[in-house]
Amino acid sequence: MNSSRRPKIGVYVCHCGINIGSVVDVPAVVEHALSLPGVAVAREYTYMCSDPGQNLVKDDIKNEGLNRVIIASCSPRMHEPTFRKTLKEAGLNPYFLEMANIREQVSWVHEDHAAATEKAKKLVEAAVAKALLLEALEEKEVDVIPSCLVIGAGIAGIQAALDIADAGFKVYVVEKTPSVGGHMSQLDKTFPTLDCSACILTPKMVDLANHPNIELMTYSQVEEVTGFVGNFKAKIRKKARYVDFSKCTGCGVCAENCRLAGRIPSEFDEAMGNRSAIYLPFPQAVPAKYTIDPERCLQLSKGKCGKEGPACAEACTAGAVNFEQEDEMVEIECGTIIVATGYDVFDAARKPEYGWSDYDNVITGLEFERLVSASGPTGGKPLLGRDKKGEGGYLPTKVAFIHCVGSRDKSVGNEYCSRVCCMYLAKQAHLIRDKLPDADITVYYMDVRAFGKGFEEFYDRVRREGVQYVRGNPSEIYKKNVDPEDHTLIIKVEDTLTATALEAEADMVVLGVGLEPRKDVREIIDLFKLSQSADGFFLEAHPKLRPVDTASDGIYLAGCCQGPKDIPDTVAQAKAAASSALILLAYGKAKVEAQISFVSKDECRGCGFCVEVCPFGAIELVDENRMGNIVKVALVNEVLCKGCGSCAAACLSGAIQPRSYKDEQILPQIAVLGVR
Amino acid sequence: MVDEKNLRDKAKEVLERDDVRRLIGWARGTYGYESAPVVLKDASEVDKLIFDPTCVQNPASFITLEEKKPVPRGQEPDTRKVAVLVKGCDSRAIVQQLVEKAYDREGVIVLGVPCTGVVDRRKAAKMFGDTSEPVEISEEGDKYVLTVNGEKKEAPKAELVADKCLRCRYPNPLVYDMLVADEVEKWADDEFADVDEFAGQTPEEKWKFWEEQFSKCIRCYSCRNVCPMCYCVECVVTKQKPQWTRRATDISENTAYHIQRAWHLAGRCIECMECQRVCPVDIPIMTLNRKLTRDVKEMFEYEPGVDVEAEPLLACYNPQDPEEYIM
Amino acid sequence: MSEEFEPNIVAFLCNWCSYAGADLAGTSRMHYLPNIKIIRVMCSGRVNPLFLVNALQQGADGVLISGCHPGDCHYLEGNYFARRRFMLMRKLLEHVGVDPGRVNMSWVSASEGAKFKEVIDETVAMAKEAGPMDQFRRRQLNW
Amino acid sequence: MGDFKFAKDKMAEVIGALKDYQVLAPKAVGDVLRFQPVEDPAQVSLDYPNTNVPPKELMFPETETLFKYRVGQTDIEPEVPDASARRLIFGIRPCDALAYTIVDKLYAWDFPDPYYQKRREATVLFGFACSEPAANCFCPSMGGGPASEKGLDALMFDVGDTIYVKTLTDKGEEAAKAMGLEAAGEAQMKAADAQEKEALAKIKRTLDHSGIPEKLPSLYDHTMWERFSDRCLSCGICTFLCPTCHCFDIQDEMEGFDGRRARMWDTCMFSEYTLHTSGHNPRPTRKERTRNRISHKYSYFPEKFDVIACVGCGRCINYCPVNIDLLDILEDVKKAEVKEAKTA
Repeated sequence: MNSSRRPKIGVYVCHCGINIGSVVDVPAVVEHALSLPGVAVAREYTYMCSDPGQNLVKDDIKNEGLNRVIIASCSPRMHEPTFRKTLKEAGLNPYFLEMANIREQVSWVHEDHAAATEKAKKLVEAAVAKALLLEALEEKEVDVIPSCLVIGAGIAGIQAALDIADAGFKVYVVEKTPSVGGHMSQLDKTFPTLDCSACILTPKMVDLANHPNIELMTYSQVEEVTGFVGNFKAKIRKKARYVDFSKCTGCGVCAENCRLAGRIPSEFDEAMGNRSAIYLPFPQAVPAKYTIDPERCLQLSKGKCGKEGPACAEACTAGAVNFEQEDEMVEIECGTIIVATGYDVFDAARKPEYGWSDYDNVITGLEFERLVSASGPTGGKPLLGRDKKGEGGYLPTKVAFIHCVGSRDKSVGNEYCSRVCCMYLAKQAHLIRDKLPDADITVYYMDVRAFGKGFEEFYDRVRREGVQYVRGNPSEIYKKNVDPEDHTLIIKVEDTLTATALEAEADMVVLGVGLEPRKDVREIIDLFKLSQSADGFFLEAHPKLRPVDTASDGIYLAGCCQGPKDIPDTVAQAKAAASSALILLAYGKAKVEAQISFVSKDECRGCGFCVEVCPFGAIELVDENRMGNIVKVALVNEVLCKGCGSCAAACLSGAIQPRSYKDEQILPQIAVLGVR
Repeated sequence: MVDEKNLRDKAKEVLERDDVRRLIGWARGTYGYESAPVVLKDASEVDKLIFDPTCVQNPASFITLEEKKPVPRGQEPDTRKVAVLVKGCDSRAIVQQLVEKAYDREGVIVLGVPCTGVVDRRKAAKMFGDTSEPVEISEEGDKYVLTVNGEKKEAPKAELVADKCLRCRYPNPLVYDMLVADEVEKWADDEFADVDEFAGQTPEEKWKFWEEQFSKCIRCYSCRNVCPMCYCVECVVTKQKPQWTRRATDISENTAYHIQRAWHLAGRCIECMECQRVCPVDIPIMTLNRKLTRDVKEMFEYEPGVDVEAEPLLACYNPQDPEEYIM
Repeated sequence: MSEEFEPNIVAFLCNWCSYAGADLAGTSRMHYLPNIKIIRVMCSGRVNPLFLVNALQQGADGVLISGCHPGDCHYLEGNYFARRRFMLMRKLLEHVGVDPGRVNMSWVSASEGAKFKEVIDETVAMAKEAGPMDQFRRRQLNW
Repeated sequence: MGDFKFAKDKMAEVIGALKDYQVLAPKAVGDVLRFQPVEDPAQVSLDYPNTNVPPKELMFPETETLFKYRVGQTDIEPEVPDASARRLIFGIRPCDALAYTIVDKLYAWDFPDPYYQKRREATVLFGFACSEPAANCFCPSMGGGPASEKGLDALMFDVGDTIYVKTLTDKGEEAAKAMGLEAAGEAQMKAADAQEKEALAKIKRTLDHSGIPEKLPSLYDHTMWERFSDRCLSCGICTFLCPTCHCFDIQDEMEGFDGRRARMWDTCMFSEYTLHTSGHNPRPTRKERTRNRISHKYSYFPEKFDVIACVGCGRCINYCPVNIDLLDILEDVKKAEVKEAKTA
């Protein structure tokens, strides 16, 4: 191919509409390019990434016999793939492309036009210097194991798993808790349509459990992930339920007989209700199999349960209870991975001024969901102040909802908006109005962000239902007086529209707690080599164009682990992640990084520094016959190598080098850019 | 004190073995205060071996200096062992060479020579003048006794001994298969006072110093070649593609060369000070190495050439590594 | 110099965090000084500290290495190695008399466009402070 | 030619008087002596054995630009040194002056080297006879001597508080006049002769090189070399510091797309010296390199130019860090038995 001939470079400077052209003197850059060695063609164009733009390049490659191409335009992180493809289509090796970033690094960040133009020239010059030394690389492919591992079985995980399974591929779903469903299963109604959360979720949960292509592992955790795109291996710990999965019929007699029945706060009910030590998280739980909580169960924690021994085992006619059961390790192989580990709600205790820890009539939005849910501890009645047994209690008359608790709040380190609170509080206000027609309801807000489909309409409807919206962020909530019979709370707040300080009363306060990254986010990061964005949620490969991809090939994100979302957005992203994973699964092959390290055996001193440095264990020392002498030299595993180049910086003699980023390709860039 | 008879007997023993190819040690020099490294291939030569205060060179250097000669077709490479005599400081080179897999431990037979200090040729010449006749030096208590042109001369040990010995922490070999003499007491320690003193200067003062030093450099590469750690097949410094440093001798290239040389010894320099000793234009090369040695010790609690099991400094890390200055 | 001295800075940015951070600074139209010229590498661990020496030799008045925050390296560990190497090389250059203000490193994540701008401004300021790097700049061809 | 003298304490004035010469004299950085342009005549001292770096660098610089160019353009600008500037090397030792006469032969041979020759022509050599030869001097054995006049334009003797100057060429005479020297008398001449004899007597090391040039080729594959090469560092000291070694490398240096072609000292002791592009190296080990160094000086060079490329200055012996002693080698050469050796 023409690449072997002496370099013939084409330089294409993009105006990017006016994005570059309005700051950088593009013609001047083109002219400068033409003065550089090896440059045969230099052109400017409005949009190089457009078809006509790309055709310019293709035609020149064909007609002018170009064998190196330089695109001076936007960031290579944006369009490098685009133009590599262009070269390929014109029959040139895609790695004969070099880009000069004169938009993100010049026109968008520099005001001084002259200086910007000079810098653009330099960057093009550096690109030429490197292009002269580029070499053809070959793109290899590896087979993709036709299966996907989904971590987390909330609505995101469920949806992604179902889509991939329906496409005919094997899916492993790993859920940490005893049941699938995630946070959505805790919700009562969903905004703005008010359809019952359980009613729309439960069928999907069941499909998940029954799908022939899906292997569901609840109460399980991934402990180790190795391998690379197309060929991942995962070690999964199936925690002991102490209940024989196959024998348990889910009848529930065990729970009724448990000595701790109704004495353990239920996670599912946000501790508004109680459960037994052997339990089903909630009635519609999937799988409908009981689990023993080893921390609480007397038999497991104390080693003794009553005089006659464990009552649950006694009661279980199926003989499913098995205290000897042990954790089980399973190892699976998969080609792709979808991370859908969800979120935690903001811990209201971190806003002590709101008194959530002190007053039982200050509750979080999620607690409210359980309180008003027909399947909840109060059968749907918003009863407060119930006793230990859950008896008694009163219905509130003055209900206050507070926005942005733990969101848009630098003081707790959450600068972001949680995107769901405005609407779920509106919905909850509506539900209260429904259940307590006479209650007076006030919502304290900073702004109301009703941006979604049907949101504004719903917000308007709620307001017309006599819910009062006060613009103000409460500074403090405290009990009006010590009398235990009087539940009245005082909300100190400034109505910022009328600039009047209020001390409003309420006997029920609902905190619109925001969404946060999970507490165990670190473990997951280490497990899958993910990175975090500033807000602590997982970082996608590109905020606009690769919103479900991660930096690691074959690993995708779905749902709130990537950032707060409502249900429709979560489902949409889950489907996106599924289709991304399906691309690899359907195509059956994954491209292997071409820009990887190689060893020049004759220069290698066999010290093994590179072996020690390589984060992927991609390098080993092997015997080499050097003119009759057996010496050790480094050898690179081409699939494991990711081309980071740490080896090259550790190598004393420069014997190991990452392709496209070799010393001899970087030094000329330094030579050009270093000169003042 | 090392009994040369005993040393030669041990050497003879070793050289008589069929699995030994050569033995590296010291021999009397041809003039002045010189001794000469010597490579013996036959037991009959052992009488050439000496050990006295002139034996400053580091024999470990000559293990890695030996080229792997092309083996003619049909012949087997000579894989017999190499025996080497080493002082305490020299032995650290062996340790580091093992850390860097220069050869297998089984490939070498190390004859350890406990040492009480060696003479700095330059100091001696300054004091007693140079001479065409080889000078014999022996140690008597805290004095050196020299025979210069037949005349006996004396000098306090402290005035003739090499700088490295004044701060010697390892007078006894750290790795050996046999000792040719009894171990000796450690008599000195290293506080890096010289490094601190130099570091105390302003950037301008420092550069003024180095500019003068580096401009003397004739780029003979003796400092690199004598270094027991420098045995790359192809050294980046003299590489043509890419060319890190140009052959031109000017302040720019000379400085780059010396920084590169020092950098490549970061966490590897075992302070035998050979680089500085061999310099024909007296560049205080160790001033760079010792700075790194000190910082490596302080920042990473790391000392090269003392533990065969150690990981190479720059091929490992600690998540808690210091990072002041990092924005 | 009649007009004010404008230092020339060569920066080595890792592709995944810092280069992306620089892109973000661009997309967010954060203005910073044009003195900085960026070389893209896949990982800060790729940056051979001798690149810095070479850059200073070529005439750069300052150098910058920037990578992912510790623990966030796209290649898991590259930035840890980079950190060790940089810390040492900085000390060595300092010992030779290079103004420490010329030798900088930073952690800039893909989401820290604002920080990137700050880092650049600071780096340029320090190089300005240090003045033109003429100590061992290549001069064979100054014609 | 003439006999002149000047009082030692007048040296600054004498040198200062050389208005239209660039004067070069030994200058010390620490203990390291090297010929350098004289900025302040008062700083010049004639109290030194010999310079570490020989004055060959004054004719044949360590690094020298040949011409400059820009890639992609065709015009180049050669940089032949400006010959008009007259130079006077003040205090060059006889051995180093003798060395010039040897190197001259090479640079005048087949292609006359303009860079070297122009410098040579423009330079006046004011020699300085040795009164205190160093431990490894053996110049008499090589046709020179502590007061050898070969290659010099004038020779100075340190006789008490006066310097006796004996001019040897018109160039020397001219310079002496420019210095405004007074005529010398019998006393100085006698003192000079006496000093020369004394100095000669102080030289302990000698070499009888008869037969060596003829014998060397027969030792091509001889094992004797290994005795020295086994400890050779393959560094450049012996050759760079040799006043007669003259090998250079030619390199193109680029900055951006501007470049220069320059030549710089090279040495046959570096493995790169003979490394072929193919990766093949005809002198793969230190043995071949050691052999080549000696053979070139004592056999190949005399074969071509009828003179041994060694003046007995002793630098290669003094500065070798591993005591590889030229005279020691040559003794072995003489002792070596040729029978088992093949001739190349």
